[in-house]
Amino acid sequence: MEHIPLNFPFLAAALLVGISFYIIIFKKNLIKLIMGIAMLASGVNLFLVSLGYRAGGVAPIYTDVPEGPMVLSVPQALTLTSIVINVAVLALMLTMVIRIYRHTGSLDSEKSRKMKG
Amino acid sequence: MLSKIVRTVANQLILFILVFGLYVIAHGHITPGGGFQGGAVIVSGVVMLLVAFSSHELKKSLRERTLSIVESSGAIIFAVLAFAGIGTVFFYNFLVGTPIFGGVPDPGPGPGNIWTGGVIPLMNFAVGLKVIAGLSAVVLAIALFSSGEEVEE
Amino acid sequence: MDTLITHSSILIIAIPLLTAFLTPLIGMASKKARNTLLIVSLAFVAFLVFALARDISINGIHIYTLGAASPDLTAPKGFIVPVRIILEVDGMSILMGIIWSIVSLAAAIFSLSHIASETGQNRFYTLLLLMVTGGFGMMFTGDLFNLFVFLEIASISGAALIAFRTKFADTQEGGFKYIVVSAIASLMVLFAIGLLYAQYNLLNIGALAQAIQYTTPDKIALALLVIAFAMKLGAIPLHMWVPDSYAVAPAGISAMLVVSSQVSMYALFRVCFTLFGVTLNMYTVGWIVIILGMLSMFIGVTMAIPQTDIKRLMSYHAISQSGYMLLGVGVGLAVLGDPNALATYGREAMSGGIFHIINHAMYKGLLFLTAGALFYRVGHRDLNRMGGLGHKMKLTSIFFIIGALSIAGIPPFNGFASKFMIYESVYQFNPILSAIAMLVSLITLASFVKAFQSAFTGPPLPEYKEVKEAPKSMLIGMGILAAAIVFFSVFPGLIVHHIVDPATNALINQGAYVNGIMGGTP
Amino acid sequence: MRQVIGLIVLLVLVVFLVSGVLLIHPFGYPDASDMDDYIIENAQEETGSNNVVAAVLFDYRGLDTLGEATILFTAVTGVLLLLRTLKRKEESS
Repeated sequence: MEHIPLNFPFLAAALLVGISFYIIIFKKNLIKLIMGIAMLASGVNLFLVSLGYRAGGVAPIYTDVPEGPMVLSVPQALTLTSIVINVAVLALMLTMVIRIYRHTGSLDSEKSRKMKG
Repeated sequence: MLSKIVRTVANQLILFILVFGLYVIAHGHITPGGGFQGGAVIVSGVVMLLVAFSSHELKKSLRERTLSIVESSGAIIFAVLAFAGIGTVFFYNFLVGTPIFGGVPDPGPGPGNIWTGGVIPLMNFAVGLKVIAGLSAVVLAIALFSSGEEVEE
Repeated sequence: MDTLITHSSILIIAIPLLTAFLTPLIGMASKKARNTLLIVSLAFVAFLVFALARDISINGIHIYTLGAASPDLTAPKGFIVPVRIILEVDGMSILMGIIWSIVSLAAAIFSLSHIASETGQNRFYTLLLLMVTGGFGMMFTGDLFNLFVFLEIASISGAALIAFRTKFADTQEGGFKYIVVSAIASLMVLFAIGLLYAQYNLLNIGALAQAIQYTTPDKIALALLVIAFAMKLGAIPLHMWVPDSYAVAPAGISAMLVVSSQVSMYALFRVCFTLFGVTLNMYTVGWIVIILGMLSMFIGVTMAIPQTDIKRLMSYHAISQSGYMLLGVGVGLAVLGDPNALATYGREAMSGGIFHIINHAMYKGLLFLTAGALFYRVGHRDLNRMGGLGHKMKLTSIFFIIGALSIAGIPPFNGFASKFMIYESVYQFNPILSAIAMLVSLITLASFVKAFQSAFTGPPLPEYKEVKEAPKSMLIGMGILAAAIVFFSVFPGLIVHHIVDPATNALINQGAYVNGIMGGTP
Repeated sequence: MRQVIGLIVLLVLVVFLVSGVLLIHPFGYPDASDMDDYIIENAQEETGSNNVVAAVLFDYRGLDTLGEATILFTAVTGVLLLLRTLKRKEESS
């Protein structure tokens, strides 16, 4: 436990994930639910990308790079992949919400017919 | 449709956005960036046009059918480039050492050379094509749908 | 032929993918060419899967390193851990592959006439092929992050397909629920991958299994993975989305969604057995899986009884049946650390559970397809308003009987073979569990007798005078699955010996999986 | 009732996540980095790309990127499928 002060970025990511779980569990509005999922994605991405940081590191690109250790490159690639995936998921979710709104005239998950959870 | 000032400025700006986006795509293997990022830059230009002009105006020059075809072609080029390595192994970087993008930079920090990277710059282009067409199609379809028009088959 | 086998694992993933990219282009030119391409590519993939299965039964685990100088070069020369993505296909993966290839082929043929009158067919088939790709990718990959990517492909395309009939509100809700659940589950998987990556700097399942230390973050990662995959497979406390999504999807897609949930179950087993495996005492995890299974089995079937919507009824039965698989494999997991118990009944229970995965995919797929045929001819899914359809739709009712008898576990059908293996072996572990499983089976039978009676028997109703037998391609689709059921019923021993037992061994024998990756290096 | 269950689930999850992230390596000092060190050292020679992230994306983990592009394709196809018109065009045959 001696390294807690250094772990603030990880802690921030975990709390962001926690807040978004709060939104997902307790909010009834479908748009807010989607915002919760977007925040969850951001939290996970923040966690992933901060895993690869090395103190004093430079970007892993050899073109005119300054001296210093390079940060890990795989987490950056994973985060990039995950960001694009989440854009795709959000686009599809918003489309479905537009359709639901056209059908029921409501964005409330309690009011529309069977929506729960 | 917004005022004439906005439309004129948007008309001029789109050129610069296009050039910057293409630069980011083309230099993906030597500087930060790549197909996804450059594609997103260009799509932000498309969104600007969508705001400045109405979606109906934009539909005259960007048709969903065309965008669909371009997107499929981008995806096919990417997959075929991956397939082309199957002489050894799927996704094998078969262009390294050949005259086409085949240069290998000197190890360690250096100025960077555009003719390096094997299939990586080509894949960046394919992905860029795909992202531009795909995201534009999504944005355009949602804008058209909310103004009461549905996507044709 | 040898080259084809060497590259078969990636071809099985890449051919549906490339066909999916081509489908919108070809579909604009000609519908007939598009349909031919769809069927031909799926049939070719099925052929490759069987060829690969034969190769695996002879030569053992199949390894394919993407982008390396040769397919079996798992780690770069002079280096100890794998750097690239590796596909690793063992007995368990190929079992799922066989199921997925049969069901997807049947569903695609069925859909040809099922959606013939709707718009947006090009995009429908594109998404169907992408879903096939996602499923195969999840089964064959040996890399955790790659598993996440393919999980997302399968779930996004599945969600869009559920919402295919946009003129009904409930389809949109079903699709939305499915995508929300998938998004949350896959982000939890990603967080767990991050925790594992942070400690070991590895993403390959085999290499991770060797390196794992069983620290507290590892346990948390295991918990997150189990919750996420339980959510995706629809085990009971997290099942709310299952009936809403399965019931509203086009019938062919419902059949594929069943298997897609089972692929999540495969991922759960892969994580529990291969990734964590013998490194920790699996007794607790095993009991958690057993309890999830018992709850799913019992609550699923009780909620199925009052349903009047034929596809909702079947969806609840799907939850209930997945309980049997969790029970069988959970017992195996609980006794994994005890070689004696494993030999006497644990292995048998696992084989029963795994055999049930095959059987359930076939009969539940068939039942969903018959429900789709009824919907196609009748226009609604309400059992109370149906009746006397057996006179008009003779073949469909025969297919329904085959599926219903099989799901209820009536001898000599294949459902009986696998359920009997589960009863017998679980009885030695804990008699009460076995008794509950038998009771659930009886209730299932009662429920399906009721459904059959209200849909097919009775005098022909006047409003269904125009109803005809289902179109030919739908009959072929159902026929493929019915033939598979009959085949499995006639030769259960053959299937257990050649397909199920290797899968059980693959799950138990963690060392073989690890050796496949790390074997070449000291 | 639902609120209480939700709160318990939330608390359990948050405790899991926070304790998980506090027990891994300190920020900026990764425990193990064999795979990444190998990639950083050899990416230039093996792929010819100065950008190591691009080398990881398109060479070492190419299948992930193909999957990612596929997901984008899937989502675009899905959006266009859901927003399609239900009226048929006159068949021109």
